Amino acid sequence: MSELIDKALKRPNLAVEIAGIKLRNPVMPASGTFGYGEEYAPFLDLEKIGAIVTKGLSLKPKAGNPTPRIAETTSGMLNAIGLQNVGIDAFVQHKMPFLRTVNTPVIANFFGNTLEEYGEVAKRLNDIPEIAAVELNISCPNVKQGGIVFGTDPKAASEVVTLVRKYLQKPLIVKLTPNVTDITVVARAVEEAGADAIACINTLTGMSVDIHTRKPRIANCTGGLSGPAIRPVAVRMVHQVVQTVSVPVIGIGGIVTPMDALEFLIVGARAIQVGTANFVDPTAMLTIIDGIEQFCIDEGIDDIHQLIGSLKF
Amino acid sequence: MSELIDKALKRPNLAVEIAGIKLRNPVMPASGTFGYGEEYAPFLDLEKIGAIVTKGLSLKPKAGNPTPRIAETTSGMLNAIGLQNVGIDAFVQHKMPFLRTVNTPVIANFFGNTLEEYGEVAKRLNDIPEIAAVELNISCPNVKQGGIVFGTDPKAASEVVTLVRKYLQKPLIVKLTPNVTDITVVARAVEEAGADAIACINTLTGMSVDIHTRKPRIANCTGGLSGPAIRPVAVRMVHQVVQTVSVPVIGIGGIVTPMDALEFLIVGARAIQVGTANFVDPTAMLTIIDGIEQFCIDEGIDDIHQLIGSLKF
Amino acid sequence: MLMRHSLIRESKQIMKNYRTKIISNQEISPGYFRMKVLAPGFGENAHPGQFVMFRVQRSLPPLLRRPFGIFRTGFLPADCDGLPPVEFVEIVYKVVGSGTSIMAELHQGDRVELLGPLGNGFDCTSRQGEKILVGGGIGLVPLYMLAGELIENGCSVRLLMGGRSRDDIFAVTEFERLGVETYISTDDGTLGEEGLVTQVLERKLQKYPAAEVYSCGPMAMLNAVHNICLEHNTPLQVSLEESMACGVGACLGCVVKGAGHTEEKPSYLCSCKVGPVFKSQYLDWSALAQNNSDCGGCA
Amino acid sequence: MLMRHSLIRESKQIMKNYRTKIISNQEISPGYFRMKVLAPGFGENAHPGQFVMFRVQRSLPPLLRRPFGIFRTGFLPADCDGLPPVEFVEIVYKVVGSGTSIMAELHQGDRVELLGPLGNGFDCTSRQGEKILVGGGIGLVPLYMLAGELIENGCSVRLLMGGRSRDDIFAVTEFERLGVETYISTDDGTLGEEGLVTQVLERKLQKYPAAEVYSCGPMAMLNAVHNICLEHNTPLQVSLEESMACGVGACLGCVVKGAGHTEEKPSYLCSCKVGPVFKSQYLDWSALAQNNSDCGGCA
Ligand SMILES: Cc1cc2nc3c(=O)[nH]c(=O)nc-3n(C[C@H](O)[C@H](O)[C@H](O)COP(=O)(O)OP(=O)(O)OC[C@H]3O[C@@H](n4cnc5c(N)ncnc54)[C@H](O)[C@@H]3O)c2cc1C
Ligand SMILES: Cc1cc2nc3c(=O)[nH]c(=O)nc-3n(C[C@H](O)[C@H](O)[C@H](O)COP(=O)(O)OP(=O)(O)OC[C@H]3O[C@@H](n4cnc5c(N)ncnc54)[C@H](O)[C@@H]3O)c2cc1C
Ligand SMILES: Cc1cc2nc3c(=O)[nH]c(=O)nc-3n(C[C@H](O)[C@H](O)[C@H](O)COP(=O)(O)O)c2cc1C
Ligand SMILES: Cc1cc2nc3c(=O)[nH]c(=O)nc-3n(C[C@H](O)[C@H](O)[C@H](O)COP(=O)(O)O)c2cc1C
Ligand code: FES
Ligand code: FES
Repeated sequence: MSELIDKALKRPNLAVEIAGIKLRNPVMPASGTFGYGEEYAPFLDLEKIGAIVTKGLSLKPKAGNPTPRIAETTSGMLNAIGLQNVGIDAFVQHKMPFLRTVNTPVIANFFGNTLEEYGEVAKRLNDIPEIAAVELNISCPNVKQGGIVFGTDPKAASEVVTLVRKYLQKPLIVKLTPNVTDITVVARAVEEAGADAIACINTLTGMSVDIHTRKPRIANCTGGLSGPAIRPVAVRMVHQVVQTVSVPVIGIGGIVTPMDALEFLIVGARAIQVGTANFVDPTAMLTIIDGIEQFCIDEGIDDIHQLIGSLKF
Repeated sequence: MSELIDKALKRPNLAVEIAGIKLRNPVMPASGTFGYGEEYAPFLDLEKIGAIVTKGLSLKPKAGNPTPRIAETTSGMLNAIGLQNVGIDAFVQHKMPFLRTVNTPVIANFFGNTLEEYGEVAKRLNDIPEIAAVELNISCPNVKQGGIVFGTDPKAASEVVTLVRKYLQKPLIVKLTPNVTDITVVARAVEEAGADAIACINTLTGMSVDIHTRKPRIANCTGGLSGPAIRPVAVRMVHQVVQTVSVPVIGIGGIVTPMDALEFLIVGARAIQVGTANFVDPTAMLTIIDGIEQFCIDEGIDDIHQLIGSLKF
Repeated sequence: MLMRHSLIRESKQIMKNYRTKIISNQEISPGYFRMKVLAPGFGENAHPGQFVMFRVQRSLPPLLRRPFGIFRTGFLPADCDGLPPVEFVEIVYKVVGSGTSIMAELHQGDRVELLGPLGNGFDCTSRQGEKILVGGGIGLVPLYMLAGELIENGCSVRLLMGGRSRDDIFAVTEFERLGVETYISTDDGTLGEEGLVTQVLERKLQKYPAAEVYSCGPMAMLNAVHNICLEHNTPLQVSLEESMACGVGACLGCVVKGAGHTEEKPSYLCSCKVGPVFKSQYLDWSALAQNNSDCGGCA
Repeated sequence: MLMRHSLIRESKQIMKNYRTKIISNQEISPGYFRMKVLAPGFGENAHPGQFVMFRVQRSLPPLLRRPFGIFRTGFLPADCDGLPPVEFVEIVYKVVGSGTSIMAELHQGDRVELLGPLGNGFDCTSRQGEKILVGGGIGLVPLYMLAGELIENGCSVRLLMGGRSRDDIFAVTEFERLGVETYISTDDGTLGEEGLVTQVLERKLQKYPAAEVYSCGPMAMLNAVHNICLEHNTPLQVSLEESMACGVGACLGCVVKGAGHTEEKPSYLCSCKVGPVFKSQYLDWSALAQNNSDCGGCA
């Protein structure tokens, strides 16, 4: 009897380590859906989540794409924000002061339009002590190579990771695009080039048309599809990548409920990111953390590592 | 005034031609979601739809995958039927007699496990006079080449189309898989190899996990994602392919309503296929046909070709 | 109700998509609901063991229709003299997931769609003898029409009702009114005998060695029933619950392995078309017992 | 209602996600609904021109929340002596698509969620003078609280209400009760003057050349209002309706081009955070007029 109470009172350990940084739990926001953290501070306690992931940063401020930039689709949304961000200087000056007051690891997501730019940003981020890790977004077109997306070509992906690695002492997470024939090839390439962890997936490229105006519903014509619609594709890719690499994997794509997050953990994601769901419910991450904890209690799991990768297949 | 009535009474022309076959309207079922036509005969008049597309046929009967084979996901479903079919002999003997009684073009979808098998089936189908066209499914693993999927490799795709073309006088539609980095490369390859039309898309590979049993929700582990969830990806790919090739394109993926079908027509699909929606509503195709007609009337369009490819971008 | 055939061909011609509305939807036991739906012409084509594909609402979710056994069909008096009586089909469902949760919230007058009657039901042409029906939880549903038919045919019918607790037992009165002898057992002893329904089956088969058995319920129960019947050399028909997408034989998502299935010579039977009712000797029981272990849906 | 600030900083601290329920939801004109939602503490933080992100239901669709202007806030008498009065926020919405269609079916007591008050509202600190409010269809919504505030501040307020037909005109009585002088015009002449609201604006500006203008409505109307104000050198504030995903400045989906925007030196302003109300001189009107031509949603 007292054993039962003991068990009920002992909370399961949800802490995980990704690329050398310790997270109090495996739940964090996906880049671009949580601003610079401050935007959501009125709605949830930022010290309850595992980490804060910033909007993608670039060397110079970036204005982003023409509007309309977003459109809802069935159980998903398209976005073509165009990586609008304040740039690294303004980030340090205007966004870091707030982030410093929060006792939660900050992961800076970043990108470049050329190989060199990737290197430059990496150098700059490496010098900011309060940044716990960086997340490298390679789903961007390489303007010098005629716009082919870095992340769709294993060679280009490897090159950019190698370069960034050169400038970076901090843990390096590389975020993959799902718009590829075989994600394991890219995953292996970036692991070999020095990634400490892999995050997947970014958005699937999609399009939607306003039948009355006969124009694409977003000005950029195509956009990135996110939300629950893409979850099965994301779970599949995370599963494939976990089977391929030995660095930890962060699962992303369509996570709204605790059950969704658990699917990713079970296939082997060591942590997960919540994107579009933040828009739907700003407290979604807290519900997910509580739900994971309750699931562990219900299933008699005292450490989340017993759950991670426990897929039976 | 009488002009208005005239206009209201004159029904718009919905007839289109695909690869030399004439369809009374651009709406047909997607392979594998409509059995061999007969299954849905109690629910809708098969002489109202543009064509009948059969379940994928192979040389020998194929038993398919272990169960469970299907699982619902958010606004979509996963399937791993494993291309179960009666085989070409039984098709001719048991399924053709019914199809012969229906005054609607029959399109036979088929596949092979090896290059040779593809050729064999093509030969056999070419000899069946009542088959108006064939649809070649290249989303199948090539068992001889270690299971890489024909349709993900432009060279393999080109090879199989070239071979099939050799044996086939009938119009040849080639159906592409969306699980590729750049669908335009494969589209160009199959057009050059002799495809008369291109159909896209087949299903996106996905996965879903039962968190209680910790097993994949379908026995095959991964399955094909279909339904409204994938529509934005499908519209994007159809748009890309239309911009790339000059043969007609058939749009497939997540079409449930007339509005969905219109998106595909506007980006340039000359016809569309309805898959998962047949399960949701066996009369979905009729609703779609009526809706397209009404849209034409409302927009003052008297021939559907004025709509096809009318995207403003 | 008199002219029924177990031939697939015939029932196929008259299945239909009913765009209709709910007559009533009531909770009859915690988590179990009974829903009457307006369906003119449905009854004369429905055969015991057949099912319907139910569309919860016009918007998503859920995307796919959900299969439910036909509990019974019948007529309500017309709302007004001079109008014909109101024909209905009734289903009984247990709330287990997203679809059934939404169903539980529906009200009289709400619009729904159902496709049916579908599938191949029980072979109940036999005109006499002892029949034992074994139902576990929601598996009782298709046994009601079956019991009615068998009794009409002159058979003597015993129904063994099993459940985890008393909440899983329903419609006892209705079955008894048909003239069925009912025996209740629950795992926790909250109603009837404590223990498994299969214990009762053992006893009954000893008493009525020439009986035929019909069963529907969770796979573990069906498997136990199959083993007992095998031992006693008793003919058995079972109704299976596979996941379904189309319900009409088009998607091939609902198959089960047939007897003699091997890797080399696989045999898959469409459970929406050849089934959902199968004579037990036509099924591959080792595969069934395994594959369906994750069906947590039914009592 | 007295202590309000147009500073973003301050309103940011007190926005909140309310998990709450509907007090009432009524059709007030064909296709237009008024919904009162329980929201304790909402009123004292809400500023004219701010909005809420409304979550229609817990299940999909729609996926994203929908933005709605705050029509007003207030108190209802408590249900029982001894209880505090019931604070509510009220929105007025037009049924245009999937989300608003579902909203129209909601009933008293249904659970909803709203995030707010959000954004930067009208600058209405001015303590005197002539104010002309121009509202088109659903664009009347944010003008009600604005009118109240301006009148409280001692201004004289004229409201020009425009719509396609009389169905698009609502809340006239409420505006008049505040002490607002109302002028109605409809395209088809079914209510008030026949013609565009901008004709009326022209006349009023001739009469009150020192007036300030505040406007909300379809982009074509706003654009015309902007041009007229430019000509008359009249200060103008407009409330814009961009598509939004988050409503809190996190997604950058809702931006509009700022004045002086060029391809080389682009300037995008977040309409959920810097806006939805902008002083007209800060906007790039040529871009606005173009980009929003496909917003068929509003009257
Ligand atoms: C021929 C047939 C007849 C049936 N008759 C009845 C009936 O009369 N009354 C009744 O309550 N139920 C019946 N079922 C089961 C019923 O279809 C499921 O309970 C229902 O589909 C669950 O829907 P959901 O959206 O609530 O659950 P979901 O959210 O889809 O799933 C919840 C749980 O139910 C399980 N489940 C889902 N679909 C099925 C299925 N088709 N069969 C078994 N388990 C499933 C899932 O594995 C999961 O554990 C029948 C099933 C079949 C195939
Ligand atoms: C700050 C702000 C305040 C608003 N205040 C009100 C209000 O007080 N009352 C009211 O009725 N509406 C208001 N709107 C518009 C309202 O948000 C949309 O009408 C609503 O989101 C449509 O949802 P839906 O699901 O019904 O339509 P959908 O199915 O999403 O779309 C249907 C049509 O509405 C258009 N639409 C969709 N979203 C928007 C949007 N954000 N703005 C304009 N058009 C849109 C689409 O382009 C389409 O033509 C406001 C919008 C904003 C940004
Ligand atoms: C509005 C929006 C902006 C995004 N911006 C970025 C970004 O700047 N950098 C990045 O790596 N991913 C970005 N993403 C992708 C998300 O981080 C995430 O990978 C994707 O949305 C899938 O997760 P979800 O389905 O939970 O939203 C963005 C997504 C959305 C919806
Ligand atoms: C159950 C099922 C079986 C399918 N079988 C085949 C097949 O045999 N051959 C084929 O080319 N595509 C097959 N498909 C793919 C569909 O034809 C279609 O390309 C896909 O489902 C996307 O369309 P939808 O979203 O409208 O369903 C199948 C799809 C489903 C859901
Ligand atoms: S459910 Fe589709 S074939 Fe049985
Ligand atoms: S709506 Fe997300 S930034 Fe404005």
